[in-house]
Amino acid sequence: MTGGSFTLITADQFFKELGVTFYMLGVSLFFGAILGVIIGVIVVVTRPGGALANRVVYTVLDVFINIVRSVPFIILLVAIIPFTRLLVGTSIGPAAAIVPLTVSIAPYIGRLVENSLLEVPHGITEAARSMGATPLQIFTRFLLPEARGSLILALTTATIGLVDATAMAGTVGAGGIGDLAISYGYQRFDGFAMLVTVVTLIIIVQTIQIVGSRLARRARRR
Amino acid sequence: MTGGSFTLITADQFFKELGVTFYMLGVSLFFGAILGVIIGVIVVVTRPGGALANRVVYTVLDVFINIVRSVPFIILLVAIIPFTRLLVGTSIGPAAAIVPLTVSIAPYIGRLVENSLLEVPHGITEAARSMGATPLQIFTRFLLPEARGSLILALTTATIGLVDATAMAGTVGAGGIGDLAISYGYQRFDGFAMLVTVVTLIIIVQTIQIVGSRLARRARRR
Amino acid sequence: MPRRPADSAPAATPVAPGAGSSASVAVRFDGVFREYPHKTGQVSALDGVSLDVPRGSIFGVIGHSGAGKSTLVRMVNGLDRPTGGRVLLEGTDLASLPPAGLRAAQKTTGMIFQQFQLLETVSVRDNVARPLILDGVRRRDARARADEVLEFVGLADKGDRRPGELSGGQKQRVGIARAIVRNPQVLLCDEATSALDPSTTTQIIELLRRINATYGTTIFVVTHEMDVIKDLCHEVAVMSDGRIVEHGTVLDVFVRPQTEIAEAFVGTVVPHTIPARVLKHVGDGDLWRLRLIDDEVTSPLVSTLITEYGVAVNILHADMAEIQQHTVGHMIIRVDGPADRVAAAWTWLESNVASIEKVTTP
Amino acid sequence: MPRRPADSAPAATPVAPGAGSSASVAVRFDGVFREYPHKTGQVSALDGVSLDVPRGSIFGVIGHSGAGKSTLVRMVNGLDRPTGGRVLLEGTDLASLPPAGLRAAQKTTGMIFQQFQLLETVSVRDNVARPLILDGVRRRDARARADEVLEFVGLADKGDRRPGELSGGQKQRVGIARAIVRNPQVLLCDEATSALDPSTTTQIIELLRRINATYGTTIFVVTHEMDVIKDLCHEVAVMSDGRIVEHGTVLDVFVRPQTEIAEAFVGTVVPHTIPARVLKHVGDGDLWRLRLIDDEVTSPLVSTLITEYGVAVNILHADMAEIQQHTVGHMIIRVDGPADRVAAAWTWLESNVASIEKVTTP
Amino acid sequence: GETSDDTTGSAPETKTALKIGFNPGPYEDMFNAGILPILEEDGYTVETVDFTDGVIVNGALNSGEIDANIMQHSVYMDSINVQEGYTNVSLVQVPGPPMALFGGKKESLDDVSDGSTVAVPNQPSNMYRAFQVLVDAGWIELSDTIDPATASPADVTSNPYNLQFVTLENAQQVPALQDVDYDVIQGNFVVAGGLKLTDALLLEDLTDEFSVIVAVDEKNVDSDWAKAIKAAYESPEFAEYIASNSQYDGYHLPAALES
Ligand SMILES: Nc1ncnc2c1ncn2[C@@H]1O[C@H](COP(=O)(O)OP(=O)(O)OP(=O)(O)O)[C@@H](O)[C@H]1O
Ligand SMILES: Nc1ncnc2c1ncn2[C@@H]1O[C@H](COP(=O)(O)OP(=O)(O)OP(=O)(O)O)[C@@H](O)[C@H]1O
Ligand code: MET
Ligand SMILES: [Mg+2]
Ligand SMILES: [Mg+2]
Repeated sequence: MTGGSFTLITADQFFKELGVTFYMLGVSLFFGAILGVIIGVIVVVTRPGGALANRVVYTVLDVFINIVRSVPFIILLVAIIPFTRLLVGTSIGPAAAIVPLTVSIAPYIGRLVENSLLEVPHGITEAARSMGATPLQIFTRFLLPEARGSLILALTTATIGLVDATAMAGTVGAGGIGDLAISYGYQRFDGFAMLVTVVTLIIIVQTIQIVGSRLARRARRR
Repeated sequence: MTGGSFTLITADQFFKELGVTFYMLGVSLFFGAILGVIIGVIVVVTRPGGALANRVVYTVLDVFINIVRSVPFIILLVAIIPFTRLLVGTSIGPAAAIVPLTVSIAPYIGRLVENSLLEVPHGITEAARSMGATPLQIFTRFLLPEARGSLILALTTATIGLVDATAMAGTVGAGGIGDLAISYGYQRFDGFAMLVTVVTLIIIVQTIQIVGSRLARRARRR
Repeated sequence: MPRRPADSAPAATPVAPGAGSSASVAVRFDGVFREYPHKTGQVSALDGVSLDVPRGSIFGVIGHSGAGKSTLVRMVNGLDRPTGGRVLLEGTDLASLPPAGLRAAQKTTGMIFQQFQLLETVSVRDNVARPLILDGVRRRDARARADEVLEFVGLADKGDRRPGELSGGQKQRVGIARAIVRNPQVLLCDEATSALDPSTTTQIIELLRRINATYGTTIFVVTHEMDVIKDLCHEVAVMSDGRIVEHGTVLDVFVRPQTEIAEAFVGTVVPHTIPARVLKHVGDGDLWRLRLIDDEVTSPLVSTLITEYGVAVNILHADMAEIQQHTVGHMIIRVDGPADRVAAAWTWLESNVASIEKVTTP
Repeated sequence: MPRRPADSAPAATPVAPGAGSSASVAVRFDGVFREYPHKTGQVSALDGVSLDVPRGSIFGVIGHSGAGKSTLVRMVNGLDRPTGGRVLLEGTDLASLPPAGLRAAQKTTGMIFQQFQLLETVSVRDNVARPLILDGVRRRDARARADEVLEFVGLADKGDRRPGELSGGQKQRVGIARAIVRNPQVLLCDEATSALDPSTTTQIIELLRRINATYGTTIFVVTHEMDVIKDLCHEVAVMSDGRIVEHGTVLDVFVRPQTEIAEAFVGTVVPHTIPARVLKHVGDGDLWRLRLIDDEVTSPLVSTLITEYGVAVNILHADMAEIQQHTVGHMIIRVDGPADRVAAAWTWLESNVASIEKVTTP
Repeated sequence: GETSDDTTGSAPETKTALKIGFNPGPYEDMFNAGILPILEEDGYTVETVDFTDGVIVNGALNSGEIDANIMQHSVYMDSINVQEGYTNVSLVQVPGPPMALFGGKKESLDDVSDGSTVAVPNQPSNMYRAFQVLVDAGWIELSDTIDPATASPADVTSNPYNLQFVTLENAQQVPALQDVDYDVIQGNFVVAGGLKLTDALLLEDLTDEFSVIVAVDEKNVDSDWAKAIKAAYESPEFAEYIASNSQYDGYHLPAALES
């Protein structure tokens, strides 16, 4: 700023970081959602009274979800550095940020998926069973369509949580809009950068929510 | 402490910070839940097609939720310092941390409450309306009992998110177990402190989840 | 085409007192339309329904699946709104009321839902007590009253259960109990007995009749079961494709159905088709079809024909039904004998039975 | 107390071929118990049910609300498991099967649910196609087949709708379509027609009969509507409080109900009680109650009594019903005349009708 | 004096209960072990408050919610004073470790090559210091207008090796060491992270302006308790404590302590 320049960040930098945010968001959401849905489904089917009730698998997964969710993100990020390095070869940069982001979001999505699936009326599962559907089919052909609306809302909620988490990913040099907000807006007191980045974040979140709500409403339409 | 001591933290310190965590968690959950439920209910009843459909109120609240949820916690914390000071007379310490924690958790709970309430079958609302129930009664006497299971799970999810957020509250000198994990485990590379605090956090989260799941299962029993 | 009670057959019409005068109308449908937007153009669930439900009457609406019955009944307590026309409950257009007014109006009604709509997480007792709780009745009193009503519907021992632990018919009875717990002025029944076995149905019908008689409750019944109409209702309207195609006293519609669809429904109680077994005999001689009402049913018609008119009579088909306080009989007989005697028998019957016609191959 | 077809009345029992031999049993209930734990002790939904459902038959179970019918039918495809005894589907104890085996067994069955259980977020067509999709049938083919079946149940034009846009009866027909889309070997119907009007019911019954005749599908029907039993079933079992209290061919049970409860159900089709109207005449002379089967119904009984035995006959009550391929009649007549002629008439009737008894004040 | 505080109501001259803010790390440990005993002897009681952030801790100081903080150098403090209009001033300098340039994937300064990655702190004033170390190494040149309060990679005017800067949270720099070619780590994290300052390839020439200070509000500079803190940091007991603990090897000592 010094020399009286209006702001510390350039348009180029802004758009680059915006790209980084979308990259981190997109990739970690993609993997997080896949893992999360798998986790959620396994928890639902292995729970006591579920289609494939299995006390051990259920307890292990349930505890695993809780462990990951217990650990503050920044600590999780450090704790899994060896794993991150194994996976992407480095512990810094956007690619490295994706690993802890995914690891932290997947169990969260898993829990939300679990909650959604448990809301599907029991009769639907019964009808599916009466047709000889496999547990996988019960999920893909019955529970998934019926829970679609609430699943979309859950994913929306998770995605928004992820936007917040990407801001913290700045710690590993990953950058992104949230990091811009903290590094420039907050730490360097660049009011303009703060405004632009926060408004951008609000727009991103608002868009995700609007799209999510609309998709959910459509899916929910009966 | 210094020198070759095994860990940097003392048992006294640990228990004091544990108390601080419960204090922050309890108070902000209490206010956050009240505000969140109110927000969630208002969003549900004012949404298009709701019992008290009101485009303006709905849009304002919906956007407000998104704004609060868009802003990284650290920025939210700084942004509302004047408000915090107004409310609790100081901007530092556990009492001051409660304000941003509540402000950040309430809209989140609101969103989860909204999602839960939308899952209650439409017929229940119809039956309630046919009896001439007021919108408030529809909520307290019909939606709430029917959604209780999923509401409890939502609150559980939110509480666990709150545990995570209290760790960040260290920024304002609030302390707590999460801050201990970050200050000692993360910033001072104190492995033992890290282990103890993280295990404590896991136990807290696991307990919350177990209690939440059990209560939800009981509420859900049909 | 809807007929008024005026031209109904027997002397005493069992229609509620003062029917027809607008002052005593509990529910008035005034050219009601209900259209649903749909990809492939509009779907008309109600297509100009006009109907008066007299206060204190038990009024039935019957029609095939999809005729618009549920849609119609949901208009009465404002659960659905007409896209055209008006629905008046006790003279008030529900659409014109402010929310508080609408709620007050709804509280004077009770509704039994086709799909029960019970709270799954709450005991049966609390489900039934809920409307009272809404009115601010103390929990104790509400529960006591709920138990009373549960006893009425034969579920005295099920108060502590959750709906999920009940059979289909038991759930339906909980729905009935909930609808009547407030002693509503207008009781709306959407297939209130379709999940019930005959003897439970009979009990419920008895119960509804008692409510009607004791409290003067107007009961608006929507059903596909003609037996319910027969045993319970004073008046009946027949719906088809969103329209009222026939309307009259129950007896009237039973004895002289005007439309094919009404005939089909009546036929489920008093067969209107000629059994195949009987058709085999067409051509053997004259087949006559008689409809008898009340005393005609118990008078020795066949005996008279045989002994006084000297014809041979074979009863090919006979059945009877109790409709409201009346007996309706239906007979197909073969009459043989010299032409003049047969003719005389015909003439005599013509003035001694409600209707007589020759049966010809269809 | 359950009776075997052996002692059934008329010559040709319409029971499926080979009934009774274990090899031709589609479903066997072998001392089946189902208990629910409950705060106030155990609830017994099934209390030692033993029953054989012959392959290829249409087997009905009737009983009051809460008798255990739904519980029974849910045992057949393994949706529920006995807490005691065994249920054999085509000779296999479902409880003994590994999951994959159970699923294979379930695929040979189709089930119509009392509460429909449709996917709310999926079109009617896709609801019906779903079982085929599970089998790996290509989406196109599955949909084409679904449309075929929807046509069967009279919903050809509703394929694109969502269940929420259908009336209650339309939903039930979607459930029926879904259950038969795979041409199951055993079709399980839990109140498959209770939400339907009589003419739709008749169509569905026709449809079920056609399925049974064409594919030899065993149909296990649970219902509270005696009309369904009468028109559709070969055999019927009567349930009460979790027990089978009576069992026989439909005709058999209709003509000679053994238990009060069976009599009550039969009475909804062929009244068993004596109408009040008739009771007024008790004491005026001899009141006789006759039950007639088939030819007895169309024979000129009254004519014969009057002309050949010289007695005066007044038919106080008569009705007739078609049960399976048989006609069952029920008459109450008053016979007047000199004692010896009356006695002779009695004697003659005794050997010419299925049963005769004097009516006395109850 | 005229700057002494009379808004707190109680006489400031007799104030003995102090509230001091820290960022967790060596300065707090040093205070607790080396200074606190001296202050307690003088009759003071001290409550320490941990902040994990540098902005809020200065706001708390300026608003009187804490009496002093010990976690920053005067450059940083000044920059925040300017930004937020605070009136915090430096009371006394405390011993502190210098910034250190470590080799990660590369083992010596000579291995630097085109595109080498260099991790630097993401906080502006520490980034500024890190850049100064790189200038000392002869790897980059900086803009004349660079300001410690807002320094960013944009201030690097000459970068012949085309160094790739990775901006990390201070504590992250230790575990990230093996993922970058070079790592310029703030001294206290070097110490806390178990690295040895003596293993560094290059140490910062720590000037006074980047030495950590005890900051107080301007109006309290002359209070007794402020003087007591200042005296404690300049006392021989404290000098003895620093000298006798090997963990402070390599620390930059204020003039008063240099023996
Ligand atoms: N949301 C909707 N969208 C489109 N069409 C609808 C909707 N709801 C109902 N319908 C149609 O309106 C017509 C009337 O429905 P309604 O539920 O009133 O029938 P019903 O007479 O109660 O039939 P049932 O005896 O089967 O319950 C039906 O053809 C139905 O498909
Ligand atoms: N989960 C349960 N817990 C306790 N009791 C139950 C439970 N499910 C069913 N029952 C009881 O078991 C009995 C049999 O129920 P079932 O649903 O088989 O009756 P049904 O013959 O199908 O009746 P309906 O004709 O009313 O559908 C009922 O008395 C019911 O209350
Ligand atoms: N009572 C009449 C008779 O004896 C019969 C009526 S049967 C509907 O001829
Ligand atoms: Mg309906
Ligand atoms: Mg049932």
